[in-house]
Amino acid sequence: MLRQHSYWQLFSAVCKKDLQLAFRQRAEIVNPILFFLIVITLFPLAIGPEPGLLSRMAPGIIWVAALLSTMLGLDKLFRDDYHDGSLEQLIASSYPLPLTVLGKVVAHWIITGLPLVLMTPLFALLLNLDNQALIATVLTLLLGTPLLSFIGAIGAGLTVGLQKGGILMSLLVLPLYIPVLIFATSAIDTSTMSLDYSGQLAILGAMLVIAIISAPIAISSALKVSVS
Amino acid sequence: MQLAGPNGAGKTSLLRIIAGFSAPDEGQVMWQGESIAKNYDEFARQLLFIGHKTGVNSQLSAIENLRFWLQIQGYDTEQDLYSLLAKIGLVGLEDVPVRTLSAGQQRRVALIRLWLNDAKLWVLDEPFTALDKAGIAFLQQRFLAHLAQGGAILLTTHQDLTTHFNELQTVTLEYRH
Amino acid sequence: MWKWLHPYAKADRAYQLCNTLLPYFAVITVVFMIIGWVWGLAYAPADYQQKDSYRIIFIHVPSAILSMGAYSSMAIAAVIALVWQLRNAELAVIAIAPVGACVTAIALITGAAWGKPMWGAWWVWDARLTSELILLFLYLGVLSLYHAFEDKKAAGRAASILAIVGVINLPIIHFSVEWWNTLHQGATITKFDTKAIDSSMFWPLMVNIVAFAGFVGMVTLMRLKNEILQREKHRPWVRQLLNRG
Amino acid sequence: MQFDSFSDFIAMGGYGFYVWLSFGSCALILLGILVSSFNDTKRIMASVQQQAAREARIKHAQQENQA
Repeated sequence: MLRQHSYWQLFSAVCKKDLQLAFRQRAEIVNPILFFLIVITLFPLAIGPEPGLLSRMAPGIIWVAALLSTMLGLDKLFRDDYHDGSLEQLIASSYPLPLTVLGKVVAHWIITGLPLVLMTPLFALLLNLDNQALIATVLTLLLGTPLLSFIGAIGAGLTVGLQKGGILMSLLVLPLYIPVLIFATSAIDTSTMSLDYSGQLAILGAMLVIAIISAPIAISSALKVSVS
Repeated sequence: MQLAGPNGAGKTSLLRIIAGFSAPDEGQVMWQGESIAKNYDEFARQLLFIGHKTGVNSQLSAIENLRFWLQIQGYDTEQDLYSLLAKIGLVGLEDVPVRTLSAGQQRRVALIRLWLNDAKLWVLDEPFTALDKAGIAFLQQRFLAHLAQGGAILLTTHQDLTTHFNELQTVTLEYRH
Repeated sequence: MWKWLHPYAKADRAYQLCNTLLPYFAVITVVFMIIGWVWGLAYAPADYQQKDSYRIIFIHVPSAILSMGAYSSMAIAAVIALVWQLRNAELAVIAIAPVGACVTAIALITGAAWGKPMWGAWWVWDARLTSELILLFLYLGVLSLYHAFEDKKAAGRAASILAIVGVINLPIIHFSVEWWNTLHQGATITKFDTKAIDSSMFWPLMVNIVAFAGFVGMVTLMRLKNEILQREKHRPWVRQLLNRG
Repeated sequence: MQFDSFSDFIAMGGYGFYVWLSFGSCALILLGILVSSFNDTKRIMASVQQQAAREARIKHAQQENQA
């Protein structure tokens, strides 16, 4: 029984399994989007439908809603694998765990982050965003939502073994989301003033690169603690 | 080698320490003269662990579960899994979600890995749970074959194994306050 | 290398070390705290602009400095705990966290009490106050994560991981908040400009910083002792300690 | 001394409430964590003693059984 180690094979296997599971229970993909949509609907109802006010608040609304809807899926990210013992099998595989984790986080982003990016034009209509701001919103979500998945997965890894880990995870993760929130909303703000916002995007991109490199290590050590 | 002892004696905990999931309070686990913490990937390559939680996803089918496991272990996935599943008595159930199977059948899905690996050390926590007589006998045959190839098995069970295995060593843990 | 040292002797020795250091920290804390508070409250001259309300900085600035300092030391302990698997360092993480959280809370409360007469509002989204608030969240995160685990061994390691993740994020958070603040600049007085401070105020401030550092060190040592005792409860040396004391 | 009288000292040039609020809450928090740390020590010591007593009882009972 020959073993051939290919990192790509592992990555795609892990990623594919999670996607397969998500598509089998479509609620997992649909629910965060619905949640996002409902949160966005609540804001005009709460603060009034005045178009100027809405488009001024839109970046904040969209991003806060994005933070919250990513949290929804995070709770499930490692939970099933933890309960059925797959996590132990992944740790005891001869592949490096950070790579496995990378696969799972990418799958999580495809399930929760990517749909948000794709749905942004719709939200832009609801919140009276102009085209410039729409492009900026799409770009920040494109760079920012994977960042949310990576940071959030650290919290998910730390709390997966706990009985009521869900709320605790939000408490751990939300403060770490603040820089993403600040730079993303400011990029959108800047774009509405027709100014150059490439600086903010560059910072988001840099944070994403750091997260891709370092978060999987933190996540896998968190998972090892949870499994022990 | 069989680990015995009453409930709560720490059999499962010891197995998890040996498999490298938990760190021991004192001392270390050695494999081929080296601490497993030092080169865990190398150790993991020669280890097959099946615990209480079997690592079988209940939403996926038996075939999908096995394919995934083969992939994460780096084995060839183009093997004839169907005939293997038939051999262990899961014919016709290969592609239904595992959650629809009975407890014994689910355990069989997990235990098929015993036919699909080249690991030297098998660490099995209560492998006979939920299996019927035929299943147990079949599993014991596989154990004998593995031992004949020079492999080692470490398991916990409340079954009496002495009649089938003449090289059996039993370590009994005691419950202490 | 540290791993091979005998684990009991280690806990035992760490406990002894805490015991030896504790009196020094206690003396420094008491002496400096009394001098610092009396000096700051009664003898330091009033600020020409902020009058007597500026006296709050004699506790606000030290607590703000120590809140960051305690977090960094906690993260250093966490790195040591994870890299060298040193259990005592793990305990140190848990010993520092509550003290750090308290100091951060003091920085927030005093900041608000200073802000009310200066800005006319208890809370202003000023960069330092916002950073302190987020820091408090990070501390509380570490603490609640630790207490959520039943297995205290895993709890210590989980808290250490979170502390390290937090310390990597802390500069980014700090920078982003500062930057966000300049972006939404309201009309506020630049807060507590400690660089241009007169020496008649500088020295009492220094004394207070030392006093706070001493306090943080002292309570950390006390809590570390507790944690060691708690974890080593069943070891013979703890029994002997009890019989002796 | 910056203040002419004790009531001046308490008044803090009109900012008394804020100054004393800060120093008061600071002292309260510092004292609080100090006291709780002391209590923890006592609690742990008591539980160690309890455990020792428990073990002594078990030992005693065993000896009586044997006798």
